[in-house]
Amino acid sequence: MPVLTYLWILPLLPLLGAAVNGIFGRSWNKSIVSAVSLSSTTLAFIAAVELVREFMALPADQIPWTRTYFPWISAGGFRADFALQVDQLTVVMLLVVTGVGWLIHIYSTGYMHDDPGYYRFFSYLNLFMFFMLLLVLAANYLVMFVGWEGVGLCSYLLIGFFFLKQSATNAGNKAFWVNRIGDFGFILGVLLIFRTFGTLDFATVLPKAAAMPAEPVGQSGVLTTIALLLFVGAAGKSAQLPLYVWLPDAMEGPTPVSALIHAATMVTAGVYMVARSHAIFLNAPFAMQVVAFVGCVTALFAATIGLVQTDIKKVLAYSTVSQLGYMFLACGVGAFSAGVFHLMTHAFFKGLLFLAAGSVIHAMGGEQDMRKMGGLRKKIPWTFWTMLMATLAIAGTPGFSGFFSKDEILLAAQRVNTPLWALGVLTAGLTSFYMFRLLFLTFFGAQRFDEHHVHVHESPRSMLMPLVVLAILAVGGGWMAAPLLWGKANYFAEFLSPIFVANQEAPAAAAESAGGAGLLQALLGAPVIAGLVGFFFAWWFYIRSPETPRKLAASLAALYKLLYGKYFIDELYAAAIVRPLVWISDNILWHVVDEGVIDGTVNGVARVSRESGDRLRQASTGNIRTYAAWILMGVVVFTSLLLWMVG
Amino acid sequence: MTPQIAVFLVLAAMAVAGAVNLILQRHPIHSALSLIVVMVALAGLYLLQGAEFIAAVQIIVYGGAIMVLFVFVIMLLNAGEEERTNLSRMARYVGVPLGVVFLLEVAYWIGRATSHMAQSSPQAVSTRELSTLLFREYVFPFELTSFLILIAILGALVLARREDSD
Amino acid sequence: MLPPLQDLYRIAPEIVLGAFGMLVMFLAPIIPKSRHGVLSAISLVGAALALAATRFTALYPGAAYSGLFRADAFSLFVHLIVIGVAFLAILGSTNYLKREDLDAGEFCALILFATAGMGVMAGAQELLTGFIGLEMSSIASYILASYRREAPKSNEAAMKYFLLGSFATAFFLYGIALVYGATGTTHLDLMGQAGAQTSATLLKMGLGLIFVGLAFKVAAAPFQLWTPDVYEGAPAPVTAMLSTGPKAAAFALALRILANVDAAGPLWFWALWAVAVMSMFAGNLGAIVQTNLKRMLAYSSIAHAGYILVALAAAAATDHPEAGIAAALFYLVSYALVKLGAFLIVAHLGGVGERNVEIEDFTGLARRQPAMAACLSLFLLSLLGLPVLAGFLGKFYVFNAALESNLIWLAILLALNSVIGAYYYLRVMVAMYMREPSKPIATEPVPWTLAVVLWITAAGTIYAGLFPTRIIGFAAKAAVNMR
Amino acid sequence: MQQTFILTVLTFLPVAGTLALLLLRSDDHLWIRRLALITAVAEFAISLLLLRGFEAGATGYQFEEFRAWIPQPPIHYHLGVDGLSLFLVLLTTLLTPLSILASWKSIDQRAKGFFISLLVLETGVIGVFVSLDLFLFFLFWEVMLIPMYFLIGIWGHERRIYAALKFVLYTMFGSILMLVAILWLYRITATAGYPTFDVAQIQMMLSNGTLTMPLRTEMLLFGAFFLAFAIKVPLFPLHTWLPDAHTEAPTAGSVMLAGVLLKMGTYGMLRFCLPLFPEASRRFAPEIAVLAIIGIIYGALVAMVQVDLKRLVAYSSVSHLGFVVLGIFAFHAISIQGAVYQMLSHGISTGALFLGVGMLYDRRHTHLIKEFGGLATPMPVIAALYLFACFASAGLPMLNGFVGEFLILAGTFQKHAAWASWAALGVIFSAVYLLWSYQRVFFGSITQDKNGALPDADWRERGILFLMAAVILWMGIGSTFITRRTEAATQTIMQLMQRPRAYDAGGSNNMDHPAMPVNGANAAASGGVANLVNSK
Amino acid sequence: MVPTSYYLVLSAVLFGLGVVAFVFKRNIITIFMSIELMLNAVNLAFVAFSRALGQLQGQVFVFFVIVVAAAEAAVGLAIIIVIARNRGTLDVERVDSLKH
Repeated sequence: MPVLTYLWILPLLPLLGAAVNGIFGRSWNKSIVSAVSLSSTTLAFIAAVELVREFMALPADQIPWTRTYFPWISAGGFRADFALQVDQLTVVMLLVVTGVGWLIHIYSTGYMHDDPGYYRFFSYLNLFMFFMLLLVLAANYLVMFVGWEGVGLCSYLLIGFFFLKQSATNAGNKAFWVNRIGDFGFILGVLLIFRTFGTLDFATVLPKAAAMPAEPVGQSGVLTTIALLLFVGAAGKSAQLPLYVWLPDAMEGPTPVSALIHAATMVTAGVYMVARSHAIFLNAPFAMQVVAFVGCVTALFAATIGLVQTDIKKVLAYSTVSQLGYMFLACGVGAFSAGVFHLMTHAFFKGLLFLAAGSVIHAMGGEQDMRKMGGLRKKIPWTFWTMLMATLAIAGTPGFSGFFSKDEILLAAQRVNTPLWALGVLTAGLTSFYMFRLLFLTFFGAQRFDEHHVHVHESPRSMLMPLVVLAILAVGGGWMAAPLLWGKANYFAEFLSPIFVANQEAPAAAAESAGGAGLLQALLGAPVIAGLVGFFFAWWFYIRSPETPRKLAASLAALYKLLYGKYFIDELYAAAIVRPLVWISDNILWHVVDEGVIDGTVNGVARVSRESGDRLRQASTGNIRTYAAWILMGVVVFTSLLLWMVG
Repeated sequence: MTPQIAVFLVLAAMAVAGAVNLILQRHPIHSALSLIVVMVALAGLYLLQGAEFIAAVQIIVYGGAIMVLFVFVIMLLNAGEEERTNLSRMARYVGVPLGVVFLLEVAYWIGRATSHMAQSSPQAVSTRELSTLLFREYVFPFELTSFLILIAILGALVLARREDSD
Repeated sequence: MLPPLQDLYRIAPEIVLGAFGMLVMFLAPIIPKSRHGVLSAISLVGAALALAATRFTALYPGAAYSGLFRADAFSLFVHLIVIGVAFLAILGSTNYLKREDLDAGEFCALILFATAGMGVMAGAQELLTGFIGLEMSSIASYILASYRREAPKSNEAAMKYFLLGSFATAFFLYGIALVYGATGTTHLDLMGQAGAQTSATLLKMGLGLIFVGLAFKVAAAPFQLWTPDVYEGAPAPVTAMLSTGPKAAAFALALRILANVDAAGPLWFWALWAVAVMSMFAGNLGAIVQTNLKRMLAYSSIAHAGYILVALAAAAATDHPEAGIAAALFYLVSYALVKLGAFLIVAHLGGVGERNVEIEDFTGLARRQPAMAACLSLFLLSLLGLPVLAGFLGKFYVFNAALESNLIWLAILLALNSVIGAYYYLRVMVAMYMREPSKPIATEPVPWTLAVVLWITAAGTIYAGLFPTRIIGFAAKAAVNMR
Repeated sequence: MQQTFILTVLTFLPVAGTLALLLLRSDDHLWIRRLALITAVAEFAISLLLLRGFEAGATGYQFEEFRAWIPQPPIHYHLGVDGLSLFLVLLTTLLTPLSILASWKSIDQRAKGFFISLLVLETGVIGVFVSLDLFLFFLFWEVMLIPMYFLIGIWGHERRIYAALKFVLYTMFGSILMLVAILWLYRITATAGYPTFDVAQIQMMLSNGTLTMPLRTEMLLFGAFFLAFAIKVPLFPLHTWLPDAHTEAPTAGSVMLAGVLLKMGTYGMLRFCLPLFPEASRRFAPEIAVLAIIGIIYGALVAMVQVDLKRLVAYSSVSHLGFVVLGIFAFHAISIQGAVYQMLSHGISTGALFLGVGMLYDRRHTHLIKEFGGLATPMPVIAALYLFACFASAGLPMLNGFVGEFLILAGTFQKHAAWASWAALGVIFSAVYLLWSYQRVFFGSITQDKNGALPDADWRERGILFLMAAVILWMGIGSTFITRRTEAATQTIMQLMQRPRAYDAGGSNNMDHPAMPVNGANAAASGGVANLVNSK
Repeated sequence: MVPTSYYLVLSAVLFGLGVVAFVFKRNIITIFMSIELMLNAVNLAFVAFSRALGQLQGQVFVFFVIVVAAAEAAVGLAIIIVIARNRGTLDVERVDSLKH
């Protein structure tokens, strides 16, 4: 079992690639750089596949398979080892990360071909792979946090990849900062875990947490606190309300980055973390409610913004936020495996969407505004067809991967909380609308660009191959969870069942309500219908009568403006938090408190000393009679004191 | 009132008047003369207490030598009337009142503290006894005073010498 | 009837100093002015012999001249300070005198006489003897202060010093008279025993006035106002001597009284406390605003008088004054070394007529004369109380004494004052090291005599700072054997 | 115990180097630099021997040297290291050669004085860390001020004189009160019959109850010690000397100042405040923690809005050192370990930042952020490594800053969750100010022509930065190498903190077993002087 | 018999007048004379105490004081002459170039 035994190989491969490219890549030509980078990811993917093979053969009592390498931090009773572990959840994530990562690496060789920072890009990308693998392989919260922060770092680096652009570096900073706010919660959660359980190892913490009594809603217990704190971290990383603001801006990065990091893998780390900590969450029902609520509201909220955006990547970004909301909704209602499943399918279709969008942008020579596209269907057929597959998948078309995962989530939501379900369905309709809007605006209708200036061309094969592979996955990837519909085993859920063993209420509930199969069908139908409605409106608005949207926008000007302005959340944050903070720091803390009060006191003491010194020296008038008077004063005072006071 | 007290009072009045006059006179030569009056009065008081030798020294050294020196210097420097400058407010408004306070305070306390002191009768002290004491017990300071005089001479030499003397 | 021979041994240093003073005085008119170096050399020999003669006092400790004078470890210690100061002052001023075209003969003679007077003060066991010693040193000092007689500032300094000094002396003397009236004696040891016939009021007032006289001499506030004027106006080598020797002697006399007269401790304690605090603040705050280095150092010596007075207060506050006395003695040594060196450097760098004594004139000294700058920095840092230098240990012992007597507030005030002091000492270093000179100043080569003095003082400062054992041990011994 | 001299050698080797430097002609800059570097490197090599000989896990001091120095009051030349000081010494010996290298070209005026000051500074700092006698400690503590004063005042920038004076006076204000406290403590030991300045001995006497003091006294003494250390750290609101000193100091000065001098304050707290005055420490801990937390957040916020890059890093030090103080006064083994670690890692990462800023200064002679912009294009290597240092400073896991911060937070959280939560806010802000300034300096297009042609790091600079990066990474991953060695010292501090309250009467029955042979142990409190005379 | 306290009070008064004169007068010579007045007052006190205590020492002290006064006078007048020469004034308030 070479890979399981030498588990460190898996993260090390991309790290090596990153290091080699980072140090030497500047002077190498691009083919060597891409060879290094690709070979490291390819090997990582192969290793991951081999790992899965080996893992399948492991006896159940050896799962999770843990490898401890060296004590990383150890002081005064605290100990965190550098340890990796593999279990079913890890395996799923590993495949997603290495697989999608690998494809996107291939895609990037084409996409980034003309960029002068080629080596840098691949170095960062490989580094990202390393941290992402560390994140999913971690055997304790601290190593997980390493990956967690590491991917944040890479996200920062890659968003700001075009560092000559002010907006790109702004976006990078914003991403890192907002993530840090999340990390604040995460770190506190980890600290509380340590305080509660005395360790950070999953293998100890999670069973202990599971063994603790569930904390009733309305009574804040330690698990609830932990869960909420962890969720703050997750919300930061996975762009949930109110910390989602960085993700749309993150589209400043190169498109493969958006695909890999800001759609397929990194942003799902929050979901992964919540799923990983499910034992804690399950015993904290209030936290579960919060997660579900936040997820659901985020899903709807982001979808409404996505309705009116004109930047092709922005639409996808808000869509990502929305879909992540679904995943949290799943976790919040206890359907962790459904959440993870949606995570996986989302990685396929959203990755594909971004890559395809990248292909479109590539074809349009960098143009991202959909209003300046149109009619591209014929010119870039491969892109169109793959993108269509992805759109169908995300819209929840029956048979496509998104259908299975989304419906499973909504099903679970319905069991717990009907309003959430309703909102989910509504979101599904909105999703369908904006995705088809995107497709129609881009590929259908009249060409709204000047062909003399823009030479539209299909992307090179290195970019198309990943599109095709992902399209296949987007279409077929859902079937492994499909059979639940027909009463058979859900392979995916079953595979993960050892992990979420504490979470068997959901299937149990399913069994209970098996009688109401008709109701079930009806419920499952709802999202499909919503999707159709969305499709219809999109068709109506953008194919049938393209004038309608403008009229509608005019008649609902306020709402349109609100949505187009993304609810002005960024502006709100800027006005309510950022600018006051900077203003206070600058004008109050620095200039008033620091320079005025504290330094003023210090300099004031100096000035008082100087001035009293000046006074004192005025006593020294040079006139001897004055001096005599002073002496006399001393004499009188001392003799009087001696005579009257002392003795 | 015994005659001694009467003499004392006369001499004391003389001394005080001289001292006050010293202050009030504006020409230094007048002040010097007032001071001589004080000294003479004091010499009388010494006699009254039987300190004949001291009285003699007082007249000879103080009145005769030191004050002559003063007068000589005043004449030499042609010192005129004191100017009425009052540059030191400190001295005028603090110093002088404090001086008066000091005077009263010391006089009061000393008067109070010594009122019980024994009144030994005035017995003439023989100069012999005095010189025995001076040259036996106090020979060391006595020798030191010779150095003091030497220093004074040296000082006068150094300071008053004209620049073109060498 | 001659006094026993031992008595002569006990005043051997004074005899040597007086004899050489007279010798130089008589030789001065004979030897042509161009060869006045010889006179300095003879005076140096005299000072050196006087230092050697202190050995006699060590060999024959005890009271001399019917108890008027006392040779003991304490007087030996102070003798070593004042004679050492004289030696270094004479050596360090030879070039100055030549430069300023002043007679070396009288100068040296006066220093030797003054030193003899200080020696008498150090050993005085009787108030009047102390008074005569005080007058010897004072009158010589008045003359020395006016030694650049054509310089108006020098005369003015002398006049102020003379008039105020005499004024204070009169108080001192009146105090002696009252103490005499109160106790019937002027012998310190007898005074300590005198009990019955003591008139409390007279004694209090007398000791109070004596205190005033001594406080004036050591330049303690509020009797300090003369100090900056005199130190500024007097020729710099004289200032070097004035700020060290007479001060040490006056402190010695104060310590004698404190150690011997039981009544003095409790009576003086509050006065010492208040005067110490006032001196520290007056000196340090006043020094901050000075632009003239000489004047600044004068203010600093007021502050240092305050520090030593803290030690005195510590001695006065307890029945075991040894720690305080030892601290004061150690401090005097460290202070004398440093102040002497600093003023002599000023004397040299001031140039002809002492025109360049503003702090401004020291800008860029580190470039022009790095060794001088380093030396002056060393002295300033010692005054500041930086460890490894004598000044630090001086302060350390003073702190220790103050705390031993539970004078915590005084210690804290002293601490605060050290910080204020640091400011102006460092300002001089700023000028020397960190600023560019504002006007061109000619560099004079350092004469070897001054170099020797600076080497001695600098080395002494470091030695006393690193290995204080012998000095503090000696000081402790002196403190113990005082009565 | 085997008598070694390694600590003496380590302490005074730089001074020996300066003596050699004095012999060189002052315009022979090349050899002055070389000699200084050789001295510093040799020093570092010797300090590695120290590391090799150090016995991890052993309690007490190692490499002890003990000699009588001044008999009255009894002062000893007592040196020794434990885990606490070991790495601080190493940090010093590491940063000094780097500072010398960093000054290789930028100091072309009065180079001799500069390197002499730097080496004397090293002696002072090492002396502080290895002294086990309070007097000796204070001596080094004060001595180190002067070279730093010169470094800032002579080779600094525009307002250097103001900054230098402010630095010295601020520090002196605190330390002189500490001197009073040291002496007071000595009086207490003398009253107890065992007059001594020896830290180890006082600790022992306190722990076995030989020495007792009233709570009021303890609190006053604590206050005096703490004030001195808090100024040095610097703790809010005593920090305002720091931005000025840092901004005006030359690169080497800033590196040494931030790298090691600030640690003297926190070291003092650990070495003296906690073990000597545990009860007072406990009583004041909440107030101190609040100040530390204010410092963390306040420092970060003020750093955020700075327009001067060096000032920004300076304020970040206020923030980071706030963490250390918080960790110390949380009184938890983990947080104290974290504090020790954070001291070291702050030295490295902030040192690296200052080195980077210094390189920018060498090229443009300004620290103002607005003068830069887009520097990543002409100088990618410096940009990359500076970013690395930024992330280290921001506490990214697997880099050094994280370990310390996390341990501090973890330990503090065990006892005071609220403190830790507030402090953790600093994690957010540190990312804000560091990355924002980085963006303005290095990212974007070049806005000023002068910046376009700036050369990238040369080999010397690369060496410095890569070395720092390597240390950063190593400390981020191999933290147990250090924590294993600091563990015992931390435990000792915790134990000393636990001692029975000395003023609970009845604790002083251990008089038969004085802690250690004391010179003149039977000297009575006030008869000390007399005793000395008799012994002569 | 004249009580000792009379002499002493007189001495105190004279001393005090000397003090007042020192502060009040402006001519350097007169100021110096006020010092002589103070010394005389001290002498009176010494003699009075000497008589009261039945000792001779007090008178010896007076002798010394007179010698000291003489020495002071010599030096003081020399200084005054130098001042007058260099400044042309004896007003003490005009001799104030050293200040602050």
